[in-house]
Amino acid sequence: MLEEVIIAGFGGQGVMLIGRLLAYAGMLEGKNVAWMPSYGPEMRGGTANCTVIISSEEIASPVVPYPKSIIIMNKPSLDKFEPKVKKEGLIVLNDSLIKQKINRDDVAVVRVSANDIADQLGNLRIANMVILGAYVKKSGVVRLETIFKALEKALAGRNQNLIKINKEALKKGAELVKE
Amino acid sequence: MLEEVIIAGFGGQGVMLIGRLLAYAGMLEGKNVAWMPSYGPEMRGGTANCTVIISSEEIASPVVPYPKSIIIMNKPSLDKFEPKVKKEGLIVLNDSLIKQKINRDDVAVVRVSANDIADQLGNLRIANMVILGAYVKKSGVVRLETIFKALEKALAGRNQNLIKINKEALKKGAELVKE
Amino acid sequence: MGEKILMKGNEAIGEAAIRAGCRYYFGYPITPQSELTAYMAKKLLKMKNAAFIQAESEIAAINMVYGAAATGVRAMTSSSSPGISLKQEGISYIALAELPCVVVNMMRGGPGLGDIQPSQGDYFQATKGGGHGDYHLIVLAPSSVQELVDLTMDAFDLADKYRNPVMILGDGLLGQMMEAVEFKERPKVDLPDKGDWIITGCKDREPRHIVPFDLDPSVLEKWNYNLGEKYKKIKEKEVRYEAVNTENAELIIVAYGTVARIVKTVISNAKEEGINIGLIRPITLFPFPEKVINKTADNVKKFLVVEMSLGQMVEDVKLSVNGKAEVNFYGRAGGIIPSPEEILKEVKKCL
Amino acid sequence: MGEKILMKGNEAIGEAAIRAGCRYYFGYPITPQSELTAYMAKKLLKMKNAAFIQAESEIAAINMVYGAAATGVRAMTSSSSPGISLKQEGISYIALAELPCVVVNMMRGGPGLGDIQPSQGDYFQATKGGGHGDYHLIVLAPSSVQELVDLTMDAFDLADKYRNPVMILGDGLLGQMMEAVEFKERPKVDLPDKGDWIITGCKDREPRHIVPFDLDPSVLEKWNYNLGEKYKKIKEKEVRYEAVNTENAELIIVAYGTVARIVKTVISNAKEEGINIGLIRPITLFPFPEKVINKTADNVKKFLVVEMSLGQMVEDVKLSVNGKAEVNFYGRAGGIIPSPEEILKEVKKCL
Amino acid sequence: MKKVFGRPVSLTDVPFTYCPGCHHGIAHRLVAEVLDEFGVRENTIGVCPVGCSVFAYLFFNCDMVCAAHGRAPAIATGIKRSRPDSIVFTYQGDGDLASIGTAEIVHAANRGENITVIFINNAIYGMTGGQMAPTTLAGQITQTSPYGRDPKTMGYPIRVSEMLSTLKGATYISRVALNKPANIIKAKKSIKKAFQVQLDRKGFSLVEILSSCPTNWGLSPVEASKWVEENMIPYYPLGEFRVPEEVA
Amino acid sequence: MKKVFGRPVSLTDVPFTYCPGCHHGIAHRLVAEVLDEFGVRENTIGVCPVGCSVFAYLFFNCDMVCAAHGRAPAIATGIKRSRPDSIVFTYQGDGDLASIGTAEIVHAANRGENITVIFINNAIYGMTGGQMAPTTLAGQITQTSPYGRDPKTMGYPIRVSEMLSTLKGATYISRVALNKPANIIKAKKSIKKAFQVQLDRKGFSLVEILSSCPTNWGLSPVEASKWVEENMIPYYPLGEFRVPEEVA
Amino acid sequence: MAKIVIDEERCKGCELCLTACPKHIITMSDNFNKKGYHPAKQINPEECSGCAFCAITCPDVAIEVFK
Amino acid sequence: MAKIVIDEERCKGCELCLTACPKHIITMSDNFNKKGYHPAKQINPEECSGCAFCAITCPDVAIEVFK
Ligand SMILES: Cc1ncc(C[n+]2csc(CCOP(=O)(O)OP(=O)(O)O)c2C)c(N)n1
Ligand SMILES: Cc1ncc(C[n+]2csc(CCOP(=O)(O)OP(=O)(O)O)c2C)c(N)n1
Ligand code: SF4
Ligand code: SF4
Ligand code: SF4
Ligand code: SF4
Ligand code: SF4
Ligand code: SF4
Ligand SMILES: [Mg+2]
Ligand SMILES: [Mg+2]
Repeated sequence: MLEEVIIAGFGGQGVMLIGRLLAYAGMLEGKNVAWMPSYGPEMRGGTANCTVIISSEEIASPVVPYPKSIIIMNKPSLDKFEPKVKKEGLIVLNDSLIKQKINRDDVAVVRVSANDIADQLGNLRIANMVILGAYVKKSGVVRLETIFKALEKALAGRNQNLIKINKEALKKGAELVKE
Repeated sequence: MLEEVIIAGFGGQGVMLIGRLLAYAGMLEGKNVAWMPSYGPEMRGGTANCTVIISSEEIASPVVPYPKSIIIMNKPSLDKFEPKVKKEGLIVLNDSLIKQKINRDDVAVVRVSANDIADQLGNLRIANMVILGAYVKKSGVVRLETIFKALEKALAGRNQNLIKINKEALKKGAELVKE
Repeated sequence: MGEKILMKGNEAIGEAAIRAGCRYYFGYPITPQSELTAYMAKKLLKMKNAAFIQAESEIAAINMVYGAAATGVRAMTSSSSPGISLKQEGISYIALAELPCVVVNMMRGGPGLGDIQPSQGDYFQATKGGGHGDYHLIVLAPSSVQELVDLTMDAFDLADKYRNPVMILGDGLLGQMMEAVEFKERPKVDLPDKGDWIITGCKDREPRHIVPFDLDPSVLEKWNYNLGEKYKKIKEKEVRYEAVNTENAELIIVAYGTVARIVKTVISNAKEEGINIGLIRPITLFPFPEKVINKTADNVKKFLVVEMSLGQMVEDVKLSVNGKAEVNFYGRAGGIIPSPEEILKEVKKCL
Repeated sequence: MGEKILMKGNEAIGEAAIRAGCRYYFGYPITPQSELTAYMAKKLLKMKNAAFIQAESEIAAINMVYGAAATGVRAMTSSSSPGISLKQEGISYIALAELPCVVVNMMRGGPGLGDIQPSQGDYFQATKGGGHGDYHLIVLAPSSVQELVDLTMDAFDLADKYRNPVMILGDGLLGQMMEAVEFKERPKVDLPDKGDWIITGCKDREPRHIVPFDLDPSVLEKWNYNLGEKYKKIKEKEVRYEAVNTENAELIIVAYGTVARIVKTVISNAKEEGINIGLIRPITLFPFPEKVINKTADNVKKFLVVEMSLGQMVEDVKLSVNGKAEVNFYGRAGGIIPSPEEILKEVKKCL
Repeated sequence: MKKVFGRPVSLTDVPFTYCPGCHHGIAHRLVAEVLDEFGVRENTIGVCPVGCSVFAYLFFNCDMVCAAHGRAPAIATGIKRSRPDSIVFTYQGDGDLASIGTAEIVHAANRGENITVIFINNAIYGMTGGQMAPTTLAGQITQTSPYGRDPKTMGYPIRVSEMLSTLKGATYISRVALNKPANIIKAKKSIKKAFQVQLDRKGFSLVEILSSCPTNWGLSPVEASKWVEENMIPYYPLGEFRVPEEVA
Repeated sequence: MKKVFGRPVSLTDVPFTYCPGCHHGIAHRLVAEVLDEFGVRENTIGVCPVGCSVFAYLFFNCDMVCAAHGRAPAIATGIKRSRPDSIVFTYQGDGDLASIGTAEIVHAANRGENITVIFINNAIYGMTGGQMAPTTLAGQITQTSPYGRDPKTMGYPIRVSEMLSTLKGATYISRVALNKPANIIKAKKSIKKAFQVQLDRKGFSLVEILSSCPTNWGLSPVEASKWVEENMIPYYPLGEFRVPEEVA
Repeated sequence: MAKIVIDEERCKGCELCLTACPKHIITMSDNFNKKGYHPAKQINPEECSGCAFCAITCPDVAIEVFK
Repeated sequence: MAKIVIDEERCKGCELCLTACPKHIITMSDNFNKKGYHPAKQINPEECSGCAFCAITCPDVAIEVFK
């Protein structure tokens, strides 16, 4: 198996973190993984994105011009990456901030009101977890439980409450995706 | 014609200057010339030397491991360069400071009491001119008058007396050499 | 050990260095390697008999390495392209002083301030000697985070073995990306004892000097010849490369580091189109895997060198091939990473 | 003009630069080129619209050159090996900024502090790019004081013509020796007007920027490709070399600078012994006289490269010959000048 | 009604790329206003550093050159010596000026180069993501002082203005802050004096500007301005350290 | 009779390569005497600069490393950090320390590196044949100030001790001279204090030594010593600029 | 009589003008601008003295003042 | 009673000891040493106080003092 996903959004939306969690989970499930950020001062205020590759084979090129999936947290990122998704690919997007229609009819689309749900859960900063939950469920690339494990590792030593609410958000996101 | 001469002595003895005068004179007589100093901190207190090449042809290598002539102002320099003079070459040395015998019998030797003569002329610092005069006369590589011209150029703007006494020394040196 | 950890390349270098016994790090921040500096700060500032200094400049940093290495400890500095240029004088000193140390260059787009994207524009500088005089670094070119780890550890051993500075030549992509890495138990290596040359105070022995000059050129020449002998030995013993699918290939791509990874994708894409190509990936850039390339050129008549530069390693490939086969070049510059698609197109042009 | 003057090489460079219109010199003392710095002090400090600064370091000096060149004046710096290493970052900036200037390197024995005797150990640094990124200097290699004069003047023209830094690559011997030189009347050369890029204050026009970076790698790549195009043009148009006795030679020596002079003695000594050898002397090291060497290799099957290094230019000769002939090497290192005798011995070994 | 405050002509229209609340923007505007007021924009050449203000060339509406990290004073020297009638200024951060560029600033000041230096002291390396600067306060946490700057091993924060004031060639040296309107008004006056010194050909002038970096300090812009007041100003006293008689 | 003055053990037997009358030799001896008196020769690592004293490794009877020009403080830092119990000193000229090595000395001082710096201010570049140093006096003629140092374009001579004394990390800073016995005795005391500071792990110490260069000043050794008295000391006041309480 | 004009698209919502205004008549808008910031806005404009403290404090030169 | 010993071969004839001696009992020899310098020599040794001013001034550590 080979999954190549790009995760993109504004600077503070936590796209790097969910990319890392995803990669980490892939690793925990015994896959080869690579996580590759965009970097540089453009991050400042602008948009940020990262690429995650999960594969049962050795990962050759870590640069993914045409991803299979994209997880999109804001509008400029959608404009940038929508045309690049491979045929039969997947777009998971943050419905709370992106109102526009998807022009592609050759891809699956999942719209998640991530901000709104996060808000309901009491913490706007976990919108990223909501959308990750949805993506994980839809793509099936790793199990949600493995993401939990990854989360526990990543937040080890932090407030237990924080871990709890993050898991909550992941679950909520996953639940939104119809089987 | 091709003359390759190394001029060597203590730091303050003016060997660089007479080398330059010689080269300059060669140039005035329409020859190709090169002047090449030893350089570096070894000059300090130690010995200094320069190589002068005067040639009717283009000068190829400016490095002269085996000179045709040497002009020697002190003992360490003699030790260093005596063995290197070419067969049938010329050694002009400062008899005032070097008492030792020359071991070579395949070269011409001119001994000049340069310091003593300079002292007589009233200026120890012109010992170098005395020995240059002797060398020029003996080797015939340039004319003494051309050295005078070179001297005038080199000391242009300086005290006329200085030029005069230098010329005096050159002449004295030349006179010592038997025809 | 044995456990897999997900790590950024830059941090993996740091961890590998520490596990290799490096306790002395001197650096100056620059993108895209700053995480390495930060990692060393985080770790070394908590350790005993260790030092982390953010130096006032890259020049100070390399000279601090010089000082520390002279006392026999494992010392390291890192930077990216412009900062590495500033270290050239210091590197040249260290090379003549024959001090073991590790210098990391996570290359970015140049020349000048350039940009901060991955590049391979410093190949010449690393392999031919960006500083003055006749000297060489041992240059290692990792192409994955795991290899960053392994080669960093090797780097310290090689440095000690040959008393020579070793450069890890990576790029922004390798530094920034995360992959799973394992810090393997390493077999003990026999390394020469440093006791007979390090500077520790002259108790119970004659004073020692580390003096990278001698105004007598005949002495300096002898030192140079000794260096030359050392490089010859390194060339004989330390060449490393990876060969992929080189048998019966119609064309061999030569590429290192990040580009070599991409070429692996190209090889499988090509295979799907029925094109059989291979890869020789130099892992040591100095010593360069000259012999294997030369030998391969007996059978394969076409080479394509791909670099993230306007063409630098291609010269070493040509020198290795020595006219026996056609050597083509494809390069992207200024921080652009070539895509598998464009490389395949280039391959087809050559065939 | 027309008159012959006896001058030290270092001073001759200074005088030539001033006659070429250079009024801005920034340098830092180092043996064996300090006479050049002193000469510029003596002359420029007495001139109007001129500046001499003994900079606080070689780094400051090259950056002062950067600033001055940006305003359109002819500017120069000079140093010797270790000091040139320190200038590498600045040179890389100037190369991308495409500012014309002249950098003199009177090479000495390396690596490290080395010694102060003549050497050619910085060939790689000069020609392959000691700094980071893909760039090239135009590198001129004089072999007499007269040529120091002529090439220094040419250097400023070439710099302006291509908006590229030009390096005069001499050595301690050329700098220290005196020969008779003539400052010839030079034909006027047509040089591009600088009016459209220099930084002078934006009166009556839009502001201009000299900015050797662009964080967008696609822009930076374009700049790199433009540089590449420029270098191609330079390679086509500006190659210079001297060929001596290359017809019917049994062997061709390739040598530059000081060594080439010595080789001329070797040629005549060899002739006396009935050995017929020739010399190709690259005058431009970048662009390298690749074609003539390649063509010569059709007829002559033996080459001997002689350098005052452990072997650097020999790589360019091999690349030029491309396997068509045997390329041998003889080098002395650390500041030792090879004698005609030993070179002839080497020639005989090859035959 | 007429406009009593607007965008100076010496700024381009390009929006700043600085983070929200970053004082770099205020400093830019003050310099631009001074150029406007002296009417010298068209005769000015600025040198930007490597640091967050590497993009200053996009914002200043005059000829600009980008320097290598730390070398702006040397480049400005080259420019000024070849164009003594141009107004030349550098704009440098504390990493640029007080760390890698120490030699260049000390010697430009000492030579009395007739240039003006705008020195942004924000106690951090902004551009590269928050490493320790020579001016980082004792105890301050940064990427490279993760347990707080320990003066014992990392040194005390350098007071650059005081250090440079020991040099005879430095004609005008002052330290100002931008954390509140009163200080901003004083800062402007000081910058104006600095350029006046240059216009009068009196030598080297430098204004050290205490400045915020909300992003890398991990504070909101308002908190960051407060941090300048409460932590920086006590350690870095404001005022003029060297003044030529006629300007004083 | 017993020997009351002789060659210190911390000097080798090798005759100095310095010119006749050059004060470098006196400075060497004083440092060696101090090492003897503290009994630390066998635990000392010296760093020599590039300059006339590049040969110091031949003369000091202890482990020595030769630095790149100006970088001795950085090298000493690398040594001291990896061997905090060793005594580490640098020996540097004014070109080395105050020109190309400005950044390194400022930051070593500021970090409070626990090393001792012996700084030979002879107002000239000795090794390279007499070019202007940052400390060359106004009006002084050198190879690169052939018409005399003009402070307007070349700057005033830098008072390094005063400049470094503005740095909190600098624990002990003094200026001494070697032109007459009384001053030599004081110089020795000062050098001893400097090493004492290091032995006590109190931080950075530096002794600036006004020193002669008869060769490049074009004076006899006796005249040169007089020149130090008449020209250098008036501009470079002797004394202690920073003293830790306990050593004062 | 005085007036300020805030360029909403230049504003980065840093709130420095808000703390600078002696009359406390600047607040943050609930809307986002194109860059995703909540821009500043003036309330009770009639109280504005035209002192320009807001404008001189704005790092993004987003405020003009008229009098 | 005091005594000094001058190592003639180390001496470079700089004359600094001569000016340093409060008793004016050092002068320069007419002989050359091997390096070509006129070395210093003591006259009237009985006047020597052993103050060692000569020795501490000697840049070449050529003087030993006994007391
Ligand atoms: C030679 C070199 N070293 C390091 C860097 C990386 N670098 C870029 S900006 C910077 C420091 C920025 O800090 P500062 O000067 O304080 O400016 P700020 O961003 O805080 O305004 C560094 C280290 C570089 N570009 N070049
Ligand atoms: C990078 C570099 N630049 C320049 C030099 C040449 N150089 C050698 S010593 C020296 C200056 C010596 O002067 P100083 O430091 O005052 O020592 P002194 O000889 O006066 O004791 C210089 C410029 C060098 N060796 N390396
Ligand atoms: S990183 Fe700091 S200094 Fe840089 S723009 Fe942002 S707030 Fe300003
Ligand atoms: S040149 Fe000057 S500093 Fe150097 S040894 Fe001679 S007198 Fe001393
Ligand atoms: S001009 Fe003054 S009163 Fe009016 S909004 Fe701005 S700060 Fe407030
Ligand atoms: S100060 Fe400027 S940028 Fe900040 S909130 Fe006010 S108007 Fe917006
Ligand atoms: S010890 Fe004193 S009195 Fe005796 S010779 Fe020396 S200086 Fe003169
Ligand atoms: S001071 Fe020393 S070197 Fe100088 S003359 Fe006296 S004994 Fe000789
Ligand atoms: Mg900063
Ligand atoms: Mg000096």
